[in-house]
Amino acid sequence: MSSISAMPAPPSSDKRWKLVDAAIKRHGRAGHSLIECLHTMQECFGYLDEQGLKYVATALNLPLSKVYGVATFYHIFSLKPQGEHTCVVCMGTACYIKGAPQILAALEEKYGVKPGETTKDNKLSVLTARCIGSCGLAPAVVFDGDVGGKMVSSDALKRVEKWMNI
Amino acid sequence: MSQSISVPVTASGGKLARTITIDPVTRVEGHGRITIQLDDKGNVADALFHVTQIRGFEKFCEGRPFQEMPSITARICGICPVSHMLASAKACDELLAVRVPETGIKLRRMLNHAQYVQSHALSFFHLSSPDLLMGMDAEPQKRNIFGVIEKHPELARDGVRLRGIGQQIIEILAGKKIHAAWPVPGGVNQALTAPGREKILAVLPEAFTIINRTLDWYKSVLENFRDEIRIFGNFPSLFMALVTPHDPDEHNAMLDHYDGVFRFVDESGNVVKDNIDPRKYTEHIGEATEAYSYLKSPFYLPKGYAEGMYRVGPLARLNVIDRTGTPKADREWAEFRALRRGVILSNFHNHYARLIEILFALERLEQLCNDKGILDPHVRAIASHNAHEGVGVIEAPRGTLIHHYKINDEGLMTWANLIVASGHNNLAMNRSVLQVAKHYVKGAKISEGMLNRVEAVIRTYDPCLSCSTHAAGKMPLVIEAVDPQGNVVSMLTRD
Amino acid sequence: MTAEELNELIEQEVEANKLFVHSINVCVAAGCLSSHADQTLDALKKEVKAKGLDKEIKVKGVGCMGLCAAGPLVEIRDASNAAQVMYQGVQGEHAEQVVASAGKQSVQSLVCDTSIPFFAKQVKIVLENCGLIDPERIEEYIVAEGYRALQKCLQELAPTKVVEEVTKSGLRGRGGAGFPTGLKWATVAKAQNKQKYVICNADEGDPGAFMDRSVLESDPHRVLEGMAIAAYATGANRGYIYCRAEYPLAVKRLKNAIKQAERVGILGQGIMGTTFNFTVEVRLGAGAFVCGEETALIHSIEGKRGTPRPRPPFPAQSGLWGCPTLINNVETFANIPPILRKGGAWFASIGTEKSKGTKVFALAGRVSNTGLVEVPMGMKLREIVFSLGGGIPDGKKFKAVQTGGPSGGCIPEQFLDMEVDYDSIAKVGSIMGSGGMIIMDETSCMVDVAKFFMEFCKSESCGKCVPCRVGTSQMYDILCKVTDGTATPEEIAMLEELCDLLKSTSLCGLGMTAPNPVLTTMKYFRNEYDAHIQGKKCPAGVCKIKAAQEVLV
Amino acid sequence: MNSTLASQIVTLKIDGKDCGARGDETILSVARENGIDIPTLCHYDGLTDIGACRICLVEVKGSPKLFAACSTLVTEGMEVSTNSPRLQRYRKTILELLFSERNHVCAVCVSNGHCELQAMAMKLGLTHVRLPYRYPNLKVDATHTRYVQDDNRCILCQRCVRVCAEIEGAHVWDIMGRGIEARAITDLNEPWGASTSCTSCGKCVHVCPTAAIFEKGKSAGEMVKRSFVSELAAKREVYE
Amino acid sequence: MSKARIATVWLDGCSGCHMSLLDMDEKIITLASLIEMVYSPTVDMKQYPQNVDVCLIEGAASSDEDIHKLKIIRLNTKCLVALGDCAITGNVPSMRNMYKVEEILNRAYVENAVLQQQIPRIGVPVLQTRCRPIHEIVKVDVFVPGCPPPSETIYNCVADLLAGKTPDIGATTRFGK
Repeated sequence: MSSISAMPAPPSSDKRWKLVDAAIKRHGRAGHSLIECLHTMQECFGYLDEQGLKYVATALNLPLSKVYGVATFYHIFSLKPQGEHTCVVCMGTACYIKGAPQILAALEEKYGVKPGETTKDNKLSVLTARCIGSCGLAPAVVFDGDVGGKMVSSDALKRVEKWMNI
Repeated sequence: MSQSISVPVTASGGKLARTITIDPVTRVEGHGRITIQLDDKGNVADALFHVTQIRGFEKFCEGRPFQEMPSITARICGICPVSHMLASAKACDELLAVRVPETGIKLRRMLNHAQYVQSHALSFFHLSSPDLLMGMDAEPQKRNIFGVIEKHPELARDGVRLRGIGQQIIEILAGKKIHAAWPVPGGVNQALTAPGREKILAVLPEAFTIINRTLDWYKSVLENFRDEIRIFGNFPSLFMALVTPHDPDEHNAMLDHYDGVFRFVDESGNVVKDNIDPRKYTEHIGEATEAYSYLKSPFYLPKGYAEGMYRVGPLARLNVIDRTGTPKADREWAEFRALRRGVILSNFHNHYARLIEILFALERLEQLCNDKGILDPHVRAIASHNAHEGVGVIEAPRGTLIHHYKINDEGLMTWANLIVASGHNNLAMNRSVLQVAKHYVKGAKISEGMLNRVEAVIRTYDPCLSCSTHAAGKMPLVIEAVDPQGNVVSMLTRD
Repeated sequence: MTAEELNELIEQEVEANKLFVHSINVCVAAGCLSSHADQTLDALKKEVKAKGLDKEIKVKGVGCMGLCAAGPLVEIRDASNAAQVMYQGVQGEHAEQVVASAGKQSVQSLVCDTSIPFFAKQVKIVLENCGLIDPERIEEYIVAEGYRALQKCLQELAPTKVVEEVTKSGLRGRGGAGFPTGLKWATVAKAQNKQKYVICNADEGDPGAFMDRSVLESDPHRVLEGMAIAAYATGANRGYIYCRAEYPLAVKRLKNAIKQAERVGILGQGIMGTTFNFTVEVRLGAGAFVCGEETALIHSIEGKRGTPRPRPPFPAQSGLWGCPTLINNVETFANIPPILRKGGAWFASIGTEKSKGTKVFALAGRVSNTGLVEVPMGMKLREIVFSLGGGIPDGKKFKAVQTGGPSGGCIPEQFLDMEVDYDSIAKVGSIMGSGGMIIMDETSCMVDVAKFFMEFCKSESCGKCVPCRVGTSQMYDILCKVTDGTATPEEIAMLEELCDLLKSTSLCGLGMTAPNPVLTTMKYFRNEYDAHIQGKKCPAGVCKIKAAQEVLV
Repeated sequence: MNSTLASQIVTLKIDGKDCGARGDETILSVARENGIDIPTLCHYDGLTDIGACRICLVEVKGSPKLFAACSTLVTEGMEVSTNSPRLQRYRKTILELLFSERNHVCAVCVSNGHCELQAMAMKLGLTHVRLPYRYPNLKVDATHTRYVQDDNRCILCQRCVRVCAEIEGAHVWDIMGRGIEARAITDLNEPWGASTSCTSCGKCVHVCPTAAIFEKGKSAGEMVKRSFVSELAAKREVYE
Repeated sequence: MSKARIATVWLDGCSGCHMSLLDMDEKIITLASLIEMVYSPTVDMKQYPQNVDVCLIEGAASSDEDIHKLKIIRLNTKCLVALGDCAITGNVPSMRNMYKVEEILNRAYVENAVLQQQIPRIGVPVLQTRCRPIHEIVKVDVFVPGCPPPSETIYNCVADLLAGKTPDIGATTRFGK
């Protein structure tokens, strides 16, 4: 890392790049801050797009393939945009044995989306989580960041239905 | 132990129908079955030849680099892998759009001739000679090459040896007897060495001796098969084969197993269409699908389906040419063509034609071995792909073989179509099966020999079902009952 | 910050609290927040203000009180910090009643009985402050004897003495494997490098475990103190907390705690007037279970793919950027301050011969009381499940306890009277793990459970080594065939062979322990496997068995 | 740390044979110096060892764990066993897993006869794979003008990644995804031909043990790998 | 001495293994005195007989019929030999497994036909979704890899089996040989 090239220009004039920039500079453009920078980018944009990955790679002076390798290794990073609303079904052990699979099945039946997919109208993305640590409230579902505990399929469908009708 | 003959079954219409199943059709290269459909009086109403396996080459080669195609398509058939390799390599040559070095072409030709020797020997000695030697009514347990070894050890030894010589030459040239990856896009990947040439020259005399002996013997027993000659696929049809490019007025189209132009002749020997560029095969040949077989039915487009039935293979090749082009084979060919005015119609004569073609191949091999440039190290043109589409056509032992490829900008396969010898013959085979069945299968009494004749007629085409099933293949015989509406009401397969 | 300043801060805090007659503590850890405890807290604050009681009643958010399933939990305490009553399921609408009951008659309909074994049988060391202090204020931690242990170390104990004390305590790593903590510290302390690191593993990856989350959300300073002591003892000056990104609240409180500690001079340069320097940074995980493995975690902090590397060398010799690195998990660090405060001998007096101290367990699944409990090592499994946990609800029958997450196993009824400690659990084929306990009843199919964990391991495998990458995939496929009734006895034999292969040849712990759920269920619930394979049915009615005609001939 | 190890001389036993070595040598290198062959797949002389394939696992007396010979340093008094029936069994099963993972059709492969995976199967006596093949649908990338990448034949040994990052210094290759979904990629998983970082040096081609990376234009059996990379690594020096 | 009862079977393969078997040339004549070929594409028996001593199987299992056949063969055979890569690994025929059966049939019979575009369904076996090695269907006793296995290897294998020995395949052939 002897000669670092000049800081590249952000991919666009979108103000959110300033936040990404700040994260990059906060760590002195050190390569090891890659994951932190990707977190910031995902927080800002909701996902990691190719342009952004290239930008981060150049700013941190990292090989493109390494950046891509890291971005795809960690399941929290998404390389495609999510729907307007996200419904994350916790698939931790406690939730699993208390009925999380049935909730997923109900969502799939009603909206035709499997975990990781987004409805055609781009309104709803259904995701799963490995365990959100709310085992005491199993099964848990996170609706746009809001955790709902002791869910049954009908509750979950009701919550989602509200989004879909807008 | 023989074919299972079903008890009468009640057809949907309340009529009695009977089915005879021959499954599998043995001693042909591949998987197939025959359904003979009887009416309520026990007469043959129809007969169908099913090819029962599909393998999907046309689809699964998609996405592969085209340079792998010769080796992939070689796995269509272990009997004539050389034909597929060469047809494939020729299609690939077109994708490279370069001129293949002369010696490369000559070496490919040698490989092809060697394969004719082994493949025709296999067909004649290993698969057909049991019928010829023991008769169609011999007990089935003995009616095979092992029976021949026991009863006619000399002939069996000749057959084994002749096929062995063919394989040996392939090995000398290509390094391996079966599936050698020697032909490549642009030529072959290794020149012939002087010791290699000597080895080939050393085995040729014995091969000539065997083929001459066999021809003499065969001609001497030909009379014994008068019935079979009359019945076995003896009907008018078109014939097609590659011939050397020629002036139509000069009558000098010669036998060419590796390259050339298509010629169609009719049952009287009249040239229907001449000097067709094989690259434009789709303008002349169409393919139809039948619901009962995994083998498609190509037909001569101008005549429509199924009037455009044509035959390919040894008989067709000897029917369409004006001469073979080698002295010994020309003599035999003249004698052969004298059997009938016009062209030879009986498919039984494929056996005969095969022997003549072995002789031709041996002569060509000898000529090429003695060719001055044959040891030239420049045997391959190196290039990347320069065209998006290529057609490679060759005469495989069983008939014309067409490989047609399309690739993308990166050189990956996007599409393929393959028409194999047995495909061209499909309509004729079905016609022949019906002809034989009508003649031999009558009433309630069905003898083993009769059924064997049904199989034997297929055997005259020597259909390589491995090849035909490149699309998917197998060869059991089945007999099924079909009602007048065409619904199968009962089918018996035997396992 | 010097010792005097620390004392001054305590006095100020005590002074400020003097006027309060009661405090109403609202749990604002993740569990209760999911039940909208934030709204409850707001409502209570408004109510107190509206009633003009804001000089008498202090309403504050606190950490986890344990019984997450009954949240939001609210506790009323008096001026001496003695508990008056605990309420459960408190919503905003209850604010008036709750506030009115301070020091008076309790609201019977909301009372949560704290005399039940779930509360009564706990021994709290790690969780001692949880539910009592406001995790967002360093002052409260300090008043609760926080940072006293660090102060003691810096002023009274040489680093070697600190290591000795930890060794004496018999503390073993709470992350799963149970490696003696003192030994690990000693190895790092011995290393000659100038640069060393301390890492807190807060990548609580086991599904079904949430005690680390609770500690981080309820008492983050305790972890920082433990890390600082470790850094002092081993000669490190930089620390990283590697925390799951799935725990945003924990991350927020940790970052806040670090800022506060830096502000008052407990972290940074020249800590407490000594030459000891220590800074801590939070690094986020990003959804990779394998990063719980030490070398993978290190790669992740270095900004790389979280793949493990062969050990030796161990991180204690060559870790973060090639430097000696001490890695302990959250609960391990949380045990350090009390050990140094009260002495290793005190800690060693709790628990069993080889497993000292207490252990926090996350009870979940088919059990009446779900939540966190801290009990002495060696408590009988039956007592945890049936006494603290309150047994199986809905009159169902107990079937198994799953411990140790994907690396652990299923412990059947016959071992219910086993004492829960590292070695006993290992003896029956499972592991202590980080402390998740999922209780299963007859409605769970054990083959399905094994499949669940194998799916987990398959998707969490980093893909570097062949046995784990392909083996977990193949094992998962076989388990799928078992659950749809199409597996053959030969395939079961192959499954067993793969279990052995993965245990012996995998590159890291993930692969080595991935077979455990399969092995324990095959050992203890073979009849369920047989029922699927031979009987073509799932006894628990969970699996969809393929009809005969669907099965390939 | 390594300089101190390098100056230590240790003695150890490998398969009963007394061996002397420097302290910074691996079990694999000492074994090979002493004519003892330990099979390897991901190891490549001159590249950093990663212990990924697990083919070179050996037993060390006194430890229940197995150690990757390529990445474990020798220690004084170590007693190593390299070819016990148990190790042979594991190696074969690992090979079976590899064969089952992707689509290896040896007969028509450009590396047929020159493939390390194929040779390893023969060497270890693997005549069939007991596990079902997975048949993933994988891509062939032929966009590069000179080379082709075929995921069907990749065993994820990461030699390409290492040679490109460590020797060529371009780091065009890396691994994306994880677990059974892991794939070797160039740049941002873009077509290789579009790579801005690739120098087309061909080192990745020649270290690839199978034909997951090969020279364009080769037909079946024609891809013969050259072994210049190890020498390249050994010859590296600072000029002046 | 009674002759050993030998069978050879051809499933989804190219017949190259059978050709390699024939490539033992004159040795086949020697072998003929020791064996009785009771079932083979080269003999006329239509029904798989009972009490077969050794059966060499070429090709992968691709259709319902192949699978049915294999089961019958296993029931009536003492020693079952998987001959060649197709039987052992699926080899080239298994390249179709990357595609759906429908896609394959469509390409051949609809896209690449000009007339009566249809998928054959009458009297033809149904393709399995996957073409599989035969040991996934039945227990196999001896594996002889190669594409095709060298005729020497096949001969030695058969000779060993006839002599009651376990054939040692290892060094003479390999996948793709």
